Amino acid sequence: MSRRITYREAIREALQEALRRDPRVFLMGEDVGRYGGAYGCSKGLLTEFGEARIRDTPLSEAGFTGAGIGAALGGMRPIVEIMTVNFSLLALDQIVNTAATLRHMSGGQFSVPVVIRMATGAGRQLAAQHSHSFENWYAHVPGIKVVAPATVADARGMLWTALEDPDPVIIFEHATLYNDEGEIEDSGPLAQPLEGAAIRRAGSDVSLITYGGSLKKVLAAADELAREGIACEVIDLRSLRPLDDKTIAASVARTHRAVIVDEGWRSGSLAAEISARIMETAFFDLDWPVERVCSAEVPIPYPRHLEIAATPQVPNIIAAVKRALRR
Amino acid sequence: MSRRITYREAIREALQEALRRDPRVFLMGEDVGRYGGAYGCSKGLLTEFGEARIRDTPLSEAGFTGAGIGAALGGMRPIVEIMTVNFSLLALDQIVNTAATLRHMSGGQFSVPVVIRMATGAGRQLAAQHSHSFENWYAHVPGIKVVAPATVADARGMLWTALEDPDPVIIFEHATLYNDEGEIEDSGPLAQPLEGAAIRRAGSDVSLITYGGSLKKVLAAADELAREGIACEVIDLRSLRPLDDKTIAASVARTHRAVIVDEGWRSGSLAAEISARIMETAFFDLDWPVERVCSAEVPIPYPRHLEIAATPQVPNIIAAVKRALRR
Amino acid sequence: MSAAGDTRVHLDREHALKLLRQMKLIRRFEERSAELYGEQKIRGFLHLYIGEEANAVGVMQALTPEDAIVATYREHGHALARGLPATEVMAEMYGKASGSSRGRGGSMHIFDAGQRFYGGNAIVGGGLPLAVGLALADQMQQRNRVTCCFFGEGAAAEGEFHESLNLASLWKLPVLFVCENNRYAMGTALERSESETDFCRHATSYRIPAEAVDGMDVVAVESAARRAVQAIRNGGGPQFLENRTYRFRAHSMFDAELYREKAEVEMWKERCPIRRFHSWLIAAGVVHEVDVAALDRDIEGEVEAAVAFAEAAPWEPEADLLTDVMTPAATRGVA
Amino acid sequence: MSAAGDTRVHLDREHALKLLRQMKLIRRFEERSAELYGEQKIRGFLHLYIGEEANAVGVMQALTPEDAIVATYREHGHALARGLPATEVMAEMYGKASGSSRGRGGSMHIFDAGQRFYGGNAIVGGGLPLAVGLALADQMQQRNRVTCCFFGEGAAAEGEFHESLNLASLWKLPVLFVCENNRYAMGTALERSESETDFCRHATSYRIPAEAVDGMDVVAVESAARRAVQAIRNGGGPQFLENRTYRFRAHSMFDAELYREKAEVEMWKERCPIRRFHSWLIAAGVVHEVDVAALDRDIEGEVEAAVAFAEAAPWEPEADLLTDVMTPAATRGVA
Ligand SMILES: Cc1ncc(C[n+]2csc(CCOP(=O)(O)OP(=O)(O)O)c2C)c(N)n1
Ligand SMILES: Cc1ncc(C[n+]2csc(CCOP(=O)(O)OP(=O)(O)O)c2C)c(N)n1
Ligand SMILES: [Mg+2]
Ligand SMILES: [Mg+2]
Repeated sequence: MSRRITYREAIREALQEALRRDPRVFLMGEDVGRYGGAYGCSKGLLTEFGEARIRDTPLSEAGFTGAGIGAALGGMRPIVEIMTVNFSLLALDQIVNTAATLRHMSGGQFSVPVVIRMATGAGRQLAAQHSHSFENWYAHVPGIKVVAPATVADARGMLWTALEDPDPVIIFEHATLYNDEGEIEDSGPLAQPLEGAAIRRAGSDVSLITYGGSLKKVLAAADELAREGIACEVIDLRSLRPLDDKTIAASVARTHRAVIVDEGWRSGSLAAEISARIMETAFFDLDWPVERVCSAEVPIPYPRHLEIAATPQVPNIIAAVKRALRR
Repeated sequence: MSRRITYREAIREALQEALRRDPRVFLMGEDVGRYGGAYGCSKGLLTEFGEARIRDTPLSEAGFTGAGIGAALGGMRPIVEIMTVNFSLLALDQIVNTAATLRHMSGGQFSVPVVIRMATGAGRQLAAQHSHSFENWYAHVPGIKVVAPATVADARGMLWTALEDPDPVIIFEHATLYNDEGEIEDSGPLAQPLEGAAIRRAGSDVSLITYGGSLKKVLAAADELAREGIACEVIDLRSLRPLDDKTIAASVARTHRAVIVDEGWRSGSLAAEISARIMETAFFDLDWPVERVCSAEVPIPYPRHLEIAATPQVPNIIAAVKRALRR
Repeated sequence: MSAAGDTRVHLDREHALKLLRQMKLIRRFEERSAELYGEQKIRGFLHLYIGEEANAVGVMQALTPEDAIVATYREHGHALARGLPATEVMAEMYGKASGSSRGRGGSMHIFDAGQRFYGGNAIVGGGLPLAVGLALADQMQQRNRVTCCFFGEGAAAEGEFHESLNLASLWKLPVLFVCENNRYAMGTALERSESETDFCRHATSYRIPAEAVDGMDVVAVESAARRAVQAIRNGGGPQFLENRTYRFRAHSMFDAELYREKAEVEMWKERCPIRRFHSWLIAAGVVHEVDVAALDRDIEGEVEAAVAFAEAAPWEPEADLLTDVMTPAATRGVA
Repeated sequence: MSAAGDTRVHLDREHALKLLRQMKLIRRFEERSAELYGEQKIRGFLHLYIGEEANAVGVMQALTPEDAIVATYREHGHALARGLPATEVMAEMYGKASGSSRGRGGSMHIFDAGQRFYGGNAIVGGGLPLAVGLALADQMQQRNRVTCCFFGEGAAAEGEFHESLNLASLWKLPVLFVCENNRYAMGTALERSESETDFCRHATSYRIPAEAVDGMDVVAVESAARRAVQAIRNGGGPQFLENRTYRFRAHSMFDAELYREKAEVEMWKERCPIRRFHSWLIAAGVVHEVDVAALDRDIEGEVEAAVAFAEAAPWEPEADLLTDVMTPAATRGVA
């Protein structure tokens, strides 16, 4: 049995399921309760689960994220919602210096089973302070896992797996995905693995590697390129830490060309890491240098045309593919 | 006339010179005054310049860094000392969302001439929370400049240039450098440019690219390799944002092989960006995939032998060079 | 109007009309903005100030052109009250190149160097350290200026609030902190975000003198602001106002307002700062209905002119995307 | 000793000797650590607690094994007072595999899951949100436990202090905040870091009941801690203690102590918590010099045994460097 739901609904269902299944699970963050979540993901949950488990917090990103980490240590399974990645900078110390270090630094005495969700990315004309993509920063930190569900099925299925994981998991939800619809298979298991990239489209001419909000752009580019006879393989990374080197290297070994699409600013992007890894694992397979399609190195501007110009778009992706194929 | 001074003395002299030269310059941060700076860089300055200009702050990284940004907007030339990069996470919001965005986001109305100095890196057995290297994170952000003086001359000369720069400049001082000695030329101009990499040793077999605290390790490795007849070119990046692509590409075009040494954790390191850029600018010059020597992906442990094992060392660098040369 | 150093409000006809006009201008400008948002002329986030006008207008009366203002993402009102041209503010909301910030900032990032209007800060609490720094620059350069920092009561839970108030007090900086307590931070009621809901007690815990003000009464706000600014100019260090106010509209255009009762909103609307001031002025005979009618026509014209200006204004060319990420070499050394 | 629920300190001989012993153990342990630092057996940063012993020892008396402790980088004293074996703490300082944290943390990161000792946090202020979360977990699981969070007065300027106190109060969490006010944060005197130097006023600005305590008097500390813990167990929500104390030694082994007068240090040394308690006990006839001499011998033996243990302990093999970055698959689901 399959049904169509939005990404937002998928998250809401996943939250609801987790809250029903495990009494240790609770959700906390700014406006998750009465407001229903900045992106509406938790609408209705307060009524079902009450104030203790759907916990509105003050504007205190460091405080409540740290409290989530502490609650995880204390035996709970907190889901901390940081409204957006932009505000997560205020909580970064807690995530990097406490959540990520505790297990190793204590000699393995503690696990920190906290799940931290946040919206990320540009595309909604929210300008410089509200359009960041810092997935790469989180993916740099040992001691945490970082995932970016790009599909409705992953949004529905990765949360539960994250909650079962004993270590901190950061879930990035691209803000342009919430209204997107997709199919959910209700008959099979809903849970989706945290790790492992997915090949969203098979192809032999070039490997397009992406994640999160850029996947739909990449698929659109691949469609268009297919009409010109170019067969793109589209890899959705899904997990940004750890990265699935095998799937990437195997794809590049087949296609000999790769284009990475990543909404982060180019310098120091996650795309750089992937390019460097392809260099290290598949250099002799490459017929052409790996291309990166990233955001321009500018605080994202408000006007639509400039925001579009600043971020990866279908035409840039197509152009990069054609460069890689020397067409 | 040349003389030998320590890196710490170079910074102290540079601070003193700046404070004497420009009444708008002041230094602020935790323990810069009475204590003389966590690393002793400002010892004695309080006596000469007084409390207003050598300003001890409370433990409030976000607050005083933001205040430095505001003071820069208000016509001063603040030097903000954040004790170490580890604590700078608490100030990251101010640096990323205010200092770096203000000029562009306001349509070019404001410049933010703030200089932010901080110690970085491992190597002193300070364990997981005090051994970070987040230069790569800062180098990712448009709107700021990032430099890493690795020599005494650069420590002496880059501060003044940074203060003359109208935009925010972040200066990273590797904590293992403060006691190192080096030559200063007093006859020539002391100021050093902010941008541009420096070739610290010329060689034709392989390009070794590094910065900051790793430079001395790389030079030691190059010495040892020279004894085996391997001629390494050693590039000190100096500026981490912007990166000097030309010097890197020209070197790789000569040597056809590159090894990047970077104390950051490997995944998402600055080394990844450099590798990706070499891929993009010099792919067809390469005889061998670019190698990275980075830190192991683990919170840095306290014991000496494990800290050494976790971070780049001369033997790892030598091994990477030999891999690159297939020796 | 009041002379410098005089902290009383002189409510003559001229001043009364000025206050009324500014409040009405903000109201009309924002109502029009809401319409334009519906027409997708304005995009992104739009946070209306409707209901809170007395605060920006009242406080600005106490400030001079040399003083600085730091505001939030809910800052159209502050921008207009400060005297930024409605044309440029509206063009900014459109994202046009003639906007206050060349269109790059939009509704949340209005800046004006000439007016010392430092945004337009959309990270809650993020403007507070900036204000501290601006005041520090004034203090160090021996300029007798005030930096006025507006923020919502929700911001008071952020660490940056705490660090900023402590710094300002410790260093006796000339900052006027104006907490616009509209009782909600998005959907979170004051009582759910603050363990102590009396903000004056927060301020005094940093030894900052504080006063709670009826933020629905423009004269009360002006009067309190004048006292506070005078105290700052006299070397009294930072001062704090808690302006008790209310937003009549949703937090932003995306907000379904599930978190508060209609009746509560209606009750506060009864206290509308414009209506109240208007009625009082008429009753007191300071102004007459004809004056107000003229004002309304005038404002309508100003707002429509702003819309026309924004409509006609050019977009920034895509080629300029990367300009002013860094200061261009040509202008260096000037700053 | 006091029974649960009784907030008075029963200073019988047994309890008196326990308090004295714990303080002396910490003192001796740390003096020895300083020597070992000189011998480069202990490396990195080492922050001695000498002079402040009454605080950890006094507070711990009020806690049970079910309660949790969160401390700072100056935590050897807390670890020992909590009952962590001196052997393991010393081995941790050496960085040996038999250390409390397998040697990976060193002096600043002592952890013990069994004792619910949650570090060993070296980011100033960083432990506070953690303590709030631990208490939240207890509250949500209806466990009548206390989380005791130690931090220095310097930490009170950090945003995380503000956010944590607000959260704890808002949610009535069972946290005992213990501010160890030793008057300096590294070289920064209290007056230069806090606009309000009376921390009880800070605490009450979040509606948290607070008490200032003579942190050089172990009985006063125990007594205040018992009252506070009892209030928490009775559902009174968070409580705050400002323990007025002093560190006799430098901030860390790198500190030249340029920022304070010798005379000030000497004056505080007059108030040495160990000497004072010792003299008082003798004068009151609760214990006799022979008891103390026996104690000293005993402690000397314990510390030397700890050193011998640390010396003999193995290093963690380099091959294990990457273990426990993440939880190993085998133990998953157990946590
Ligand atoms: C640090 C941060 N966290 C969260 C947000 C999202 N957000 C924007 S406005 C707002 C509410 C702020 O409330 P308040 O400070 O009372 O100001 P008001 O909107 O009521 O004027 C929130 C949560 C943000 N912009 N910045
Ligand atoms: C966020 C942060 N900033 C700076 C430091 C460096 N530092 C370590 S201890 C210390 C002083 C802390 O003073 P206080 O909180 O009073 O504790 P005490 O050392 O006196 O016990 C400083 C500045 C740090 N560890 N963390
Ligand atoms: Mg509000
Ligand atoms: Mg202290």
